[in-house]
Amino acid sequence: MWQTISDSLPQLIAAGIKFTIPLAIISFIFGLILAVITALIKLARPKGNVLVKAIWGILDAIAYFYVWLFRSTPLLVQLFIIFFGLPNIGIQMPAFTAAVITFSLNTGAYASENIRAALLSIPDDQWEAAATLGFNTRQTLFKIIFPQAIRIALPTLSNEFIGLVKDTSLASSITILEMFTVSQEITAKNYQPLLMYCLVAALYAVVCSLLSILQHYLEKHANRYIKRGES
Amino acid sequence: MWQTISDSLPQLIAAGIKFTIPLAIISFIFGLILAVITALIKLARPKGNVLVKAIWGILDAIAYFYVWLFRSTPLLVQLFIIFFGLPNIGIQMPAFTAAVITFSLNTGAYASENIRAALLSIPDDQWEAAATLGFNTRQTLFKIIFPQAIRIALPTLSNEFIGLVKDTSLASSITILEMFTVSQEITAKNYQPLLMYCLVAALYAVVCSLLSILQHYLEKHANRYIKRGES
Amino acid sequence: GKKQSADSELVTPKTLTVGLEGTYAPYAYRQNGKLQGFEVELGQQMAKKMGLKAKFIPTKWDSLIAGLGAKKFDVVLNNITVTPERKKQFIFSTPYIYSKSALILPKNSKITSVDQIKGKTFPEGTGTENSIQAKKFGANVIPSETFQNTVALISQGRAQGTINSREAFLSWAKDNPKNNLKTMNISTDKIAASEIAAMFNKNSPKLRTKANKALKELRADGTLARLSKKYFTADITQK
Amino acid sequence: MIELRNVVKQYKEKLALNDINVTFADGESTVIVGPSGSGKSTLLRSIDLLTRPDSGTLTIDDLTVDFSKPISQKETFAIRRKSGMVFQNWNLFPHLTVMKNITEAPRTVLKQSKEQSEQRAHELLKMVGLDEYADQYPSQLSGGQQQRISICRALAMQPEFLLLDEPTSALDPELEMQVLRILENLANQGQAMVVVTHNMEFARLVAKKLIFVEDGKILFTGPTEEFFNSDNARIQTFLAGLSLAE
Amino acid sequence: MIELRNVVKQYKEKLALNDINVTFADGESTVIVGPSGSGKSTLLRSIDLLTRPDSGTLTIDDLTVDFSKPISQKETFAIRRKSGMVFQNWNLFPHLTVMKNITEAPRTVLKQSKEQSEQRAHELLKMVGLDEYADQYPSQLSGGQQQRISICRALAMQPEFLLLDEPTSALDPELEMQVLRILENLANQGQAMVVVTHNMEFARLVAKKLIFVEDGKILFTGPTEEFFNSDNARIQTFLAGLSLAE
Ligand SMILES: Nc1ncnc2c1ncn2[C@@H]1O[C@H](COP(=O)(O)OP(=O)(O)OP(=O)(O)O)[C@@H](O)[C@H]1O
Ligand SMILES: Nc1ncnc2c1ncn2[C@@H]1O[C@H](COP(=O)(O)OP(=O)(O)OP(=O)(O)O)[C@@H](O)[C@H]1O
Ligand SMILES: [Mg+2]
Ligand SMILES: [Mg+2]
Repeated sequence: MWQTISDSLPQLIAAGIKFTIPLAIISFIFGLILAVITALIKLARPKGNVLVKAIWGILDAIAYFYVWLFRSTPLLVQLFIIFFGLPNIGIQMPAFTAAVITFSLNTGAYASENIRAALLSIPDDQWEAAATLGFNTRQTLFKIIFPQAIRIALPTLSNEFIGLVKDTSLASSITILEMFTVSQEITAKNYQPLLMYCLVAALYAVVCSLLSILQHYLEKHANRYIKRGES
Repeated sequence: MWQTISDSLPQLIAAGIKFTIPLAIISFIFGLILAVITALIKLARPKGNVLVKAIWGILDAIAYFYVWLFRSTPLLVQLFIIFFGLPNIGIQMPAFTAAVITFSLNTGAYASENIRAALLSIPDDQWEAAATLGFNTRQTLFKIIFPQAIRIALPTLSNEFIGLVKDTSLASSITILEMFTVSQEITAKNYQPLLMYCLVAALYAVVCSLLSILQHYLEKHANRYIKRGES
Repeated sequence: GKKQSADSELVTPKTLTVGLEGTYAPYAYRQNGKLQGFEVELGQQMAKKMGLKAKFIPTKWDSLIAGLGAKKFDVVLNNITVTPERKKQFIFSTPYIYSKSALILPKNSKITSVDQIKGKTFPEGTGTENSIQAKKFGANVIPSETFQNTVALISQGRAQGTINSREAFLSWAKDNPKNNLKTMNISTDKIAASEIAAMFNKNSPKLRTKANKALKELRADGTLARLSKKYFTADITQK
Repeated sequence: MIELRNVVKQYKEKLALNDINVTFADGESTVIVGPSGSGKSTLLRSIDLLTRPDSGTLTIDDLTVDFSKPISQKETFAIRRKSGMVFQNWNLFPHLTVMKNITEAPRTVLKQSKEQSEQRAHELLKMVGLDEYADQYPSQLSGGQQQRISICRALAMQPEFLLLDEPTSALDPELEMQVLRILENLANQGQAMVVVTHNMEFARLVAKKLIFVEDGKILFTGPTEEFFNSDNARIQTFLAGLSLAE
Repeated sequence: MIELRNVVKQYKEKLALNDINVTFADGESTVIVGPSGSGKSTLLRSIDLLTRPDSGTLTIDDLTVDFSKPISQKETFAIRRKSGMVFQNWNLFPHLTVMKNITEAPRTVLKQSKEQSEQRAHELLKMVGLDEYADQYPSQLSGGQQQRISICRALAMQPEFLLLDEPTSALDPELEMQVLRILENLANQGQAMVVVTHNMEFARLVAKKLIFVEDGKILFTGPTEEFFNSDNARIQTFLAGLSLAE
């Protein structure tokens, strides 16, 4: 058993470093950007003439459809359609690109709801206080609202990220040699699937636990201005 | 194309009704019960002598380990270990049972965090108000705290449930003929993977959307005692 | 005496529980709501000869291996090639297919021999014999879960070919006449014909013996050849 | 009669109650005043065992508990039966209607029948002028109305002592007056009350007895009149701090 | 000078401002009083464009906006430069230190240098007696301290008019007094203020001018003295409602 573990561990870790981790990180960054844009589209109610309102209405509908679509279908199916399906209509891309796009879109859809909730949880008072001091919308968002919303969204976003790390195992279905696929390849030779699964589970657990610890420190930092409850 | 759809739709729906839906519902109910117990263990700080505290400390450690374990490993791996791994130590069960157990444990771990957060969000004031009126802990929990916590937890629990419905697609790996597997079997002969995947995606989207609508009404009911924001 | 002890090795009494993927035509697939294919019918006939009823459990490749180890199935019929490595873990029946590997390539491919696949992207099922061979000849192997994914990748020009079973390709080509792929035999001195056999748990030797007897009868009475012609249009059950 | 003897409560860094000795007579209303953080809430909450002091004893009628020893569940419930607490932020149960807020405890704890508890609730609601709101949820009422409901909720348990911790400090002056008038009526009807308040007018007009707390110690206890006419320097500074006039 | 002419604000079911006409003079402090829900906040917030009335005009010095027409961003910012708002719950920015709370707007909006804005902030903090708290976060301070910081924050923008909406009603009487004393000083130094308050003592002692609002209408506007001595029946009822004595 130790032989098997010491033989396969380096390969698994290599796959993790080469695919699983970069896939998760890149997708998360794009997903976050997408999520913030989507959340803002959903929340903003711009004043203006009919045309502005019509354009906004369309953007709004797109945002709702996008979030609905990606939240109500399995990720596996999304991966498959984007990688194997889109070429049928002439859009073809390498597996890694397809994976990044799918995971980004999926994360973006989920995270946009978290970010929306976080933005909504900042009381209107803060907007009013900024307005009376003369801040414009952009200044208010970047100086007052986002810094507070990050604190609120941090726990759920961290969970999204940890979930994303685990979900990368699905990329195996679109020809990506991530950790999980590698373990299957090894299994095909040594016929010890259970041991390999446990090994993979342990690796994921290590990564996820490290991320949880990181999350803990980030939250501690984000909460620095909140008064601790008296013991 | 319509031929393919009308041929395969009944089979897919049958698989959904026979496996996907019951698996999701049963697992969710058990998961919820588990989640409430886990959340209470994590939250309660019983007063008493050293023995009571020691026992509670152990329960507490188990609860933390359980939640950590099931949140930091991929669901696929959990399914596999419970179905194929446990027989190695003499615990054998049918695939459906194994699926229910895995999904319940997984849901329980995630939902316990939601329920814990919901319970924590009920202000201590409510506990104090109940205490001064002479309620004991059990009465306070059931008459005062749970009814309010449900309202808070409802959105996240609904999302857990919708997620669970989609995750049942993973049960294919432990020999359960759920919707997704059936679609793959059909694809093996009709060679129209994209169409089949879209069909499955559409079915999931329908189920998830129906659940979202249900969620909307439940939330409306749960919020009946909250004042609407003035327009 | 002997009959009873073979039955005692069964997962479910009076039933031959067969594990397979069910996603590989013409070996096993679903059509008109029913599981069909060469290996499905073979399983039924084998069970009949053994005085049992066949029950099929479709699952993923990984799970087939784990499931046989964990006694979830009696036998796996999944186009499995007998290899020395597998023999260390499992026991096999006498072969029921002698499969010659073929190259499946785009029609305009310039590859003419398996020696030229070095550095080319080849999708292959994870852990399959095909995958091992492709690697041996220096192809850049990427994992592909099903035959239809493999074909899609080559058709879309994202892979340059695959080593696979000629029969599977012909079956696919029959259903997809407007394809842009071709097949090319690989001579057996490059890749020996693989022996496809039923795979059993090491603790089921009596069951294996009984299955061998059933296979022998099916071969003798012409059933094997008939099934092969039905599904593969040729008899590939002979050496 | 409530009696606290040698009560001490130490928070991590703060001695909140420093050897408190005090008696509250039956049927009498007492007001507790003092600067912010002086220990008023801690004192009041100790009577209902919401805060657990470190040592000293609490006697209500024939019941005595020693804070330095474990207190059983039974004792806790017996003590709490004697008093009812009204909180600064009223703490109504948001998920229950006004009626249910009032009847839930009598039914659950005292095992009263639905009819009996609702009849009593209607009487109480009439007394505070809110009978028509019985089927509303708390969130549909103003702060002053909610505080009046919370007084009904406490009274429905027929406590000997009503304990109120700054019952009007979250209210507008107008709403404050509505609540204070109800408390004035209750006091006149002989309901024993202990009220922590910052409203000196209320203290002067309603309470027979006044307790002045500072830094966890009782600096004055006696008739209200005496307090306002005291020539104690500390008391005079305290009263001056509540007025803008120099 | 601020001038509101024929200002009307209709909420769905409530006419919050019903043809308001009023002028606030430079350097003078005015107090707005009235029952709950009478429209005091709506009136005050209209001056800062936090609430947008349906019609009427607002003139501050040489700037005039007509509420029935679209108001450009530029106009909005120009109007807001003239006044600064202090809220009932102070609304400090919780994620910024006291110093940053005060300097953020001067630096972002007025493009002041770090040194310049911090120097001014220290002056203001000294004025309210909180200079030593510059590096703390708001949550580490008491309500009264936070409200004093929020006054500094508004003053750092050097507004002609300081608008305050019940600045002390979320505070204990002692803390209330600390804040009111600072406002009294500011008034004496000639800072123009418009204060919505329920504290009649403050109104009486500090404000030159008093406005009494009821049901969205101005029922009284004039010297503060005159209001307290008025024999108008409605005003007398209002004053009586704020006192427990019958
Ligand atoms: N749970 C607690 N943990 C630590 N210290 C506490 C706790 N509760 C109260 N204190 C401290 O004990 C002292 C007395 O608090 P208490 O609430 O009794 O004062 P108070 O007189 O009611 O003040 P206020 O007028 O502000 O309500 C204060 O210094 C307070 O900070
Ligand atoms: N956003 C809103 N939507 C609907 N109605 C509102 C809104 N804001 C205020 N109102 C209504 O307008 C009226 C005036 O409100 P306003 O807040 O100006 O009163 P106020 O005099 O400040 O009262 P208070 O003393 O309680 O602060 C009230 O009846 C109130 O219910
Ligand atoms: Mg207190
Ligand atoms: Mg107001």
